[in-house]
Amino acid sequence: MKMSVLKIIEVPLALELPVGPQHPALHEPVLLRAYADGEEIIKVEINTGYNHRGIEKLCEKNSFYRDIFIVTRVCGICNQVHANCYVRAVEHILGMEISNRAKYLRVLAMELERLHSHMLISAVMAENIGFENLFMNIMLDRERIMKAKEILTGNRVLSDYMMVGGVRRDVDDVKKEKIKDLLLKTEERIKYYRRVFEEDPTIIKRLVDVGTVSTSNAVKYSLVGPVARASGVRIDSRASDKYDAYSEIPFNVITRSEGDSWARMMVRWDETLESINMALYVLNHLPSDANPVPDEKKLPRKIPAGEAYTRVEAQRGELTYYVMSDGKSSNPYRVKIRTPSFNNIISSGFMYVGHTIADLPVVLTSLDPCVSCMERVTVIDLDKNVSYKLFFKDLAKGV
Amino acid sequence: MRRPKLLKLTLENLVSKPATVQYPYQSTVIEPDFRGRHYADLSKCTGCSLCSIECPADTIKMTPIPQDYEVPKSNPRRLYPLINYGRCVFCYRCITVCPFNAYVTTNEYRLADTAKNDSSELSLSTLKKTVKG
Amino acid sequence: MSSRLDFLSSFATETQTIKPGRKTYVVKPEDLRSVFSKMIEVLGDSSFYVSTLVGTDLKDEGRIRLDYYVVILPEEETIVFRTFIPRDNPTIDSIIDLIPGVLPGECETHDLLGVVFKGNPFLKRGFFVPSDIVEQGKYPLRRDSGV
Amino acid sequence: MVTLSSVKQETCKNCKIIRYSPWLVHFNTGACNGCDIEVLASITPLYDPERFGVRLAPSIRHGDILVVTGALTKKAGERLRRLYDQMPNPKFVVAVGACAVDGGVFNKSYSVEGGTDKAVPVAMYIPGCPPRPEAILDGIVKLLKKLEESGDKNE
Repeated sequence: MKMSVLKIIEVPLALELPVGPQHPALHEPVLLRAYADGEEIIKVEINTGYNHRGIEKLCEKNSFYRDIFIVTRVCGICNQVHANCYVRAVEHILGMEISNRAKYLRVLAMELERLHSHMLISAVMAENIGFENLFMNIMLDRERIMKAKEILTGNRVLSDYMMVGGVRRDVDDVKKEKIKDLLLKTEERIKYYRRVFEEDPTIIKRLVDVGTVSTSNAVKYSLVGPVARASGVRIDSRASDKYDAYSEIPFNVITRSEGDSWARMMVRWDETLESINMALYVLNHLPSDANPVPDEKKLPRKIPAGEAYTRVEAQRGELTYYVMSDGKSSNPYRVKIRTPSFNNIISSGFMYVGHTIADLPVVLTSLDPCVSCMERVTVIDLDKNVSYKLFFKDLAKGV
Repeated sequence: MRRPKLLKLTLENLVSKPATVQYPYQSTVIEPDFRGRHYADLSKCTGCSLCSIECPADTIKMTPIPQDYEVPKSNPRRLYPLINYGRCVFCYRCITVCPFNAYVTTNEYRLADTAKNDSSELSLSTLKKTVKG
Repeated sequence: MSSRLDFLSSFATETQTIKPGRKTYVVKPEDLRSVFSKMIEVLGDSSFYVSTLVGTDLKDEGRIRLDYYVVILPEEETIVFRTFIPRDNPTIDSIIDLIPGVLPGECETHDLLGVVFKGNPFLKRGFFVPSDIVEQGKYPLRRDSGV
Repeated sequence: MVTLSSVKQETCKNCKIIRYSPWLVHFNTGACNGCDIEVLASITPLYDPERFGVRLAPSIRHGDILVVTGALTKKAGERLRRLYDQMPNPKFVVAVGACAVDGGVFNKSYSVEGGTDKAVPVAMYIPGCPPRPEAILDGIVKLLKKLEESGDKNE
C-alpha cells in the first residue's frame, strides 16, 4: 500500500545530544522531521549538528589538567561521570592507584548525580504528558538532592569534583549527617512517585506500549543505558567494569522486559532507589585509609606515552573515553568522547513509526534527551500549504 | 486499579505552608564552602602567573599593578592576577595550584551586573596606597 | 569467553592491549568486513554491539588509525579491532549494512576526519562542523587543519 | 532606518509596560545543560518567580526578556539574531552563565563565536558556572529595578 504524505512536521527540539565534543555537546538542538499520514507517523529523519562546540579539538589544544575542567562542561547534567571517565583514563596512563576513600567518594558523587538526573527526566516526562502538578512536586523534591550535591562538592550542578589521584574535597561527619538526612527524606518521596508512575491511569494510558523496542533491535542499534535495560538487555558498565568502588558496593542491575516508554521510566525510578541505597551504603561504610584529596601542586607534570579506553555508566547509558598521550607534549594527542545520547537519539528513528504525532514527544522524552528541550514545533500542513508553530507541550496533548 | 493519593497531596499542599523561599527578601542558606567569588590577596601574591597558565578558561590575565600602590618586595614584576568574572567557571583550580595560598575565597554568588566585572577593585583593596609626597 | 573468540586470531596480524586490559586485534582494512560478518555468523547479531569508533590522525606515520570498540554480551567484554588506512586516500568499506549501530560513528568520523566509508549512503559534510570550515575543505581533527 | 541606538531609546520609553510582568523566553545557543537546568530550577516552586510576574512565555513573540544560555556557536548565532528580530519591541537580553557572558571554557574553539554580546545587545550579565537559581533571580530582579528607574526618569 502506498501511503501519501499529507503533513510534514518539523520538530526543532533543543535536544540534548551530548555527543561530546565534537558534537555539540550538549543540548544540541536536534531536528526531527516526522512524516505523518494523518495522525500516524510513517517516517522520522533525525538531523543533528546545530551546536558543535569542538570539544575534542579543544582538548588536544589544552593540557591534561585543564582538560579535566573542559570535559566536565561537555554535559551539565552528567558532568561528574565525564570527569570521572577522563580522569580514570589519565590515571591508567600514569599507572596511578587512588585511595579507597577517594573511590567511595567518587561513587557517592556520581550516584547523587544519577538521582537528580533521573528525577529531572521523570519530571519533564510528567510535564510533557500534561501532568504539571507532578512536575512541580518532583522538581521541589529534587532541590534536596541539589542541596546534597552542594554540600558534597561545593556547587549545585557543575561540581568539578574529580581530580587525577582522588577527589577535590573531603567530607567530615557533619556533612555526612546532613547528606544522609537529605537522602532519607527524599527516599520516601521517591517511593511515592514510583507508585504514581506505576499506578496512575493517566500515565499508563500515555506511556504503555508506546515506542516499543525489541531486545534484538536494542542491541543491533547499539542502544545503551536505561533504554536498553528496559528492553531486557543487561548492559551496565558499573557491574561489568567494576571501576572505582562499584566492586565493593552491593547493587542490582535493573532490567525489564516490556521495552516501551513506561518500562524505561520504571527502570529509571528503580535505579533511583538503588542509587539512594548505594549512597547511604557509601556514607555508612566510608573507609578512612588515606587522604582522598591529592595535592594538586605535586601531581606529575609529565604524562608518559600510552593510551587508555574507559567506560562509565552515565545516567543515560554507557559513556566512553579514549585518551592517547604521545609522551612528548603536555597535551593529549587524542581525546575521543562517545556519549550515550549520541547512540540513543541518532539511532532512534525506527521507534516512532506507527505511533501518533502526540506520542512523538513521549517517545523522545523516554529516551532522556534534555530538559530544556521544549522548543517549538513547526507543523507544515501540505493540504493548506500553511505552516504554524506550536509549543512542544501542546503537541504532546494532541494538536 | 488503585488511584494513588495525588489528590490528597494536592489538598495537603493547599493548606500547608508554601514551599517557596521568599527570595530575595529572605536569603537562602548557602554552604560556607560554596565556590563563589574569589580574588587574589596581593600582600601574598608574588606574580608568578601559575594560576593564569593553569586556568581552563583563560580568564586570568596577569596585569601590572598601578604605580600608586605599595607592592611587597616578593613581587618584583609588579604583576597581579586579574580575574574576569564573566568568563570564570569557578572551578577553583587557581586556588589549588597557588604555591603561596594567596587567594581569598568567599561564597558570594550574586554577581549579576549590567557590565562584565572583574577582580581589580577587590584585589587592589588588599594593598595600601602610597602616600604621595 | 575467550574460546568463543578464538577465530579472531586468524585475522589478526598483531595483538595488543589498551589499558585497562582491552584486547586489541590489529586487522588489515580489507579484512574488516569479513571480521564483522564472521562475528555475526559465530556469535549471532544480537550478542555484540559496536560501542565506539575512534579515528586518530597519525600525521608523522602518514596514516589514519581506526579503532572499532566492540562490546560482547552478556559478559560485556570490550575488544578492539584496530586498522590503519593511508592518510592521503582514507577509504574503507562501510559496515553499516551489517551493523546499523555504527551510523553515528561513521558519520562523525567522516565529518571530522575525512574518512570515506564506501557504501554508507548517509555520509555528508556539515553534520557537525560549521559551514565556513566545510567550505574551506578542512577536517578539524586532522593535526594540520589549523582550526 | 532602525539603528541600535534608536531601538535602545524606544525601549527606555516603553519599558514601564513590561516591568510588572516580564515573560521570559529561554534560548540555548550551545550550552552544556548546566545553565538550562538551573533556569528550569529557578521557575520551580522553591524559588517561584511568578511572585514577580515572571514566567516562561510560550513563544518568542510573546516574550519580553530573552534568557540566553551557552556559548554562541556559529550555527546558533544566526538563529539567535533571527529570534531577537522576532521579539516585540521593549526587549532585553539576559546572558546566563560563563559561556553566554564571554565564551567560558569554549572561547578558543573553532566553532564558537564567543559571548552573546557578539550577536545581540545584552542588558544583564549573570556570571557563574552555572549561576545558582538565586543568582538568576537576582539578575532578573536587578534588571527589573533598572527598568523601573529608567521608566521613572522618562515620565
